[in-house]
Amino acid sequence: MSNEELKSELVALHPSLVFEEGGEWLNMVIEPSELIPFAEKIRSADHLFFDYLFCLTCVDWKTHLTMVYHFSSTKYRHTIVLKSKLDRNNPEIETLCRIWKTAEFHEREVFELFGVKFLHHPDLRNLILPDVWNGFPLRKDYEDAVNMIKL
Amino acid sequence: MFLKDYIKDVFGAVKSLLIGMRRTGYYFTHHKEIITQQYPDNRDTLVLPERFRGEVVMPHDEKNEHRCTGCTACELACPNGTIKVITKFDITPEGKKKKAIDKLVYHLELCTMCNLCIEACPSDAIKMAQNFEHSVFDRSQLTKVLNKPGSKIMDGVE
Amino acid sequence: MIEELATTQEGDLVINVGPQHPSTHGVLHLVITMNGETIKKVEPHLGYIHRSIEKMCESLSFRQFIYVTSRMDYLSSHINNHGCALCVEKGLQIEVPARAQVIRVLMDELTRIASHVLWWGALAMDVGALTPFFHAFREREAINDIMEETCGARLTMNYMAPGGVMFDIHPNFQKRVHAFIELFKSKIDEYDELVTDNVIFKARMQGIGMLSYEDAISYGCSGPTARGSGVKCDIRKLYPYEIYNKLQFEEIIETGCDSYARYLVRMKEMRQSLSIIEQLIDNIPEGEFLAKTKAVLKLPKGEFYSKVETARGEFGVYIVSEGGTTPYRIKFRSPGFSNLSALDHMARGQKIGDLVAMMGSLDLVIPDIDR
Amino acid sequence: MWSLSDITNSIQNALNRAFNPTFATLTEMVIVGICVIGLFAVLGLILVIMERKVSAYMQVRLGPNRVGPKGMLQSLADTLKLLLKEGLTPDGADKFLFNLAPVIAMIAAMLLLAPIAFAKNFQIWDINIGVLFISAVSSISVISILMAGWASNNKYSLLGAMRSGAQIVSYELSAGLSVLSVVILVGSLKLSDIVQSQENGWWIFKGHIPMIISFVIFLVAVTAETNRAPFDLAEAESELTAGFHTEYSGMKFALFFLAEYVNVFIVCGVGATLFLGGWMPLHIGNWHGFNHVMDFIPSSIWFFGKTFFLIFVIMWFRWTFPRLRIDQLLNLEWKYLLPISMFNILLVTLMAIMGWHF
Repeated sequence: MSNEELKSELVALHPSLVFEEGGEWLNMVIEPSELIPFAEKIRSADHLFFDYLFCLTCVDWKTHLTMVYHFSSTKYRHTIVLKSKLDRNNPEIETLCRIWKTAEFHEREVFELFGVKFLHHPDLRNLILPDVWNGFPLRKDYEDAVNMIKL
Repeated sequence: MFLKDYIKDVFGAVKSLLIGMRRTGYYFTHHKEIITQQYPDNRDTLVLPERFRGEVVMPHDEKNEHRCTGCTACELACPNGTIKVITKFDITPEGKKKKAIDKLVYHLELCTMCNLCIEACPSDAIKMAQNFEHSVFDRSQLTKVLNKPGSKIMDGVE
Repeated sequence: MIEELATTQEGDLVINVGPQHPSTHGVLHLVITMNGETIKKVEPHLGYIHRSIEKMCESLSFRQFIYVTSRMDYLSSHINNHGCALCVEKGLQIEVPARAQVIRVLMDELTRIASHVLWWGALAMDVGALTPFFHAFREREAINDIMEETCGARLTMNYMAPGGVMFDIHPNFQKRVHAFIELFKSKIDEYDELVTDNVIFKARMQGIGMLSYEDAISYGCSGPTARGSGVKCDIRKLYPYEIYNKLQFEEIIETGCDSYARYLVRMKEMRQSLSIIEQLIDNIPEGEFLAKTKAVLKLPKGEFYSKVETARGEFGVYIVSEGGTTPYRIKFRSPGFSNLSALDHMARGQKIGDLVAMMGSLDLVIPDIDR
Repeated sequence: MWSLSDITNSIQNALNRAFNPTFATLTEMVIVGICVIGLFAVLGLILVIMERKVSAYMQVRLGPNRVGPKGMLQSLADTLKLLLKEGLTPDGADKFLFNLAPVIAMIAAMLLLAPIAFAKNFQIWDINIGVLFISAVSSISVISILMAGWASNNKYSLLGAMRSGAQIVSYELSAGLSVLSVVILVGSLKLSDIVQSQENGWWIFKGHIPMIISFVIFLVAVTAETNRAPFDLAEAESELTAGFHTEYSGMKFALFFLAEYVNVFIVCGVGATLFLGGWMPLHIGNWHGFNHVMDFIPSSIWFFGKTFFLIFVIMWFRWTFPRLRIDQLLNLEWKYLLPISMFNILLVTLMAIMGWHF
């Protein structure tokens, strides 16, 4: 399915999507609160069938955090990029682990490195960092006098 | 039927094991296949390919001259801050001030041998050497000054 | 069954496998809850060699960051570099010369064989056969020598440059690769004799570590791990980069879903890689090996994602650029991290000896997981 | 001709002339004890270097080649290192049992040397239940392993020990049954009788296919009993780091190590005695010239040659095969080896009754 067709299909599914220009794949922004219903729809809809969540990450834009999800379909081979803007001071979003199990580890990684709280995550603990760790290393304003080497 | 499968199982298993034993037995009896290199003993005959990246060196000619102009291109290219170029101003015979290197400090302990500094150098002043035996007892010995004391820039290199 | 196993009861044995353990191939730390010898839960604790490469790359230029990625999946370092170079080239819209493309693919496939050979030896060692490990290193050494001659290093090759490769191939390259092809063709049959057909090995691998088609997709598995479960996911076929769409090779799919299927996928992939090398080695086109690029690379504002097939699976590079000389945010989608997440699911209800074989069949490289 | 039995006889005569019989016997015992300990040390050294060289050649390496000529003194240097190392006892370990376990492993291995016929008329104790004695004493070694695993206060050790318990107890059965097939044919448990019965041909040749089957089963079962790969589940390096001796270091570890190798020597010696004729030279039917030449080779060389051949085969197994899983190991015993050896023993009995063997 080409990006244009995909776009019309997705708009039909969820009219309030905001599309972004640029990139080889379709980029769209969704409200955090609408993530789960939308994700369930694109996972289960037969003509979309986004069953493969191959990249889940977060970007710190200094004013807000953006969750970035890359979905593709093993059946139709189309790919979309879903983004969701979060409040930087209290980032919270629903977990996707119930739909894509791979999200469990990736969300734990994002949780400790960016401080995003994933609601209803089964096991939201630090995966990479020690259990007692202050700050979120991948945020832009993170400073660590001990572990960061400035050249 | 069950008995037949059972016996077939046993024989197939024994056969696969014997094939494996034949292979190891072959190597046990054929010592020519041994590929061990006796490293410290064969140091004299050890030849490393000329592209092997062991450490950064600055070649000097017999007049103790090098080609480095002190442009800091290598310092900028380095991902790890391995190279520090300390410059000074020489007075040329005509009485002009000219920028030249005082020291080119190379931190071998930080170097990842990525070759970017050599690619970046506009005057081919530095190159990779094939030495790979870098172990020292004191870390400070890994910080090297690449230009030899008293060395000058070669004529004609700008 | 799975639910029943998930609950910890009194009398369960909690064992720390790692960070120093002979079969975790690095510093992976697994906390295993067991009932006798049966595993109830596997909980990975990561980060022992987390260097935060993603953060490091934010302060490096687009030329420099490529070489840091060699240190992630050190067994397919060249393919990691390839992924990064592709992403930069995508952003700058650099056309890579045909010669460079062929050299890149050749090196990729050599790296893949080297990685799979090492995996084969390590897996055999995990299930208790020590001899294959040394035999594997013998062939790996031949590849390393080729790499050393052309790229200048054996493990972290740093041969890739945005727009091509750093230097041209060594004059001996073709000759030595031909010699290697001859050598490897005979040795790979020995591998089958020694390990693949061995009845004990089969008993250890077959029916162990089941990962169904649906689960493989849901856990985001890729590479041989997913292909062992029947998922078509070879990036070289599905999203061809460089000259892969012009080559004749098969995507290996096994439907056994067990450790043995994953094993077979990798064994067959080695033969496929060998055939790719055979197709290319005499057909390296003449021409430039490096496209002309600016001294300072500046990616335009935007987001770029490129993916390559490493020896372990899909390696993705996601660059967010603000138009400067350094990436604003960079994310490496490493195959090992997703593959590891399926370990708990696979291991439940199996024996501890199987866990080791399963980890071997996943081909985990710890720096790839920790980054 | 100069032989080991002549040396022992002359020593005995000299002692009996010099002292009264009681004191002579005591002195003999001391000498034998010292000899056994010496044999132990020498065997340990030889077998370790042999294993390292065998593994090296199979793995296309050179193996140890620094200490002594061709590295032959490597194991001596290793022993020295182990002697000088500190023997650590982990915190929380049962100190008494922890220190006792390696000693028991050694004692069990030493006791087994008693009934073995090393050469013609050269045997420490020709006990009339020799075969039974060997199978009884060899099961003691499992106690030391269980003790070591339990006392170490380490979960890996415990798992290894428990595996070893299950393994040795079950493999004892098929080892016993295959030994029994020889006993049925000979009609005696005494090792000297068993050797004597093979004067005109070894049992493996005389006994048709059933004896070959029981020989193979014996070899597999003793490999498992001595915890050697592919049955080294008690150690299982890649799973349990080092199994029951994870926490041992220094000389205590060396004792376990030594006991393992001496056990291998003993089971191979028993195998050589039962199936390959012990110290009996190779005789073929009516080839009198050939038989005569074979008789010139000293009996001790025959015995050690056969034993070391079997040891080599067991090492060959170790460096070729992957390890089995614990349930597969028990399956192999209960579903394959035991039924086959039971059926085999029926055949052997039939053969013995009908006198079909040569």
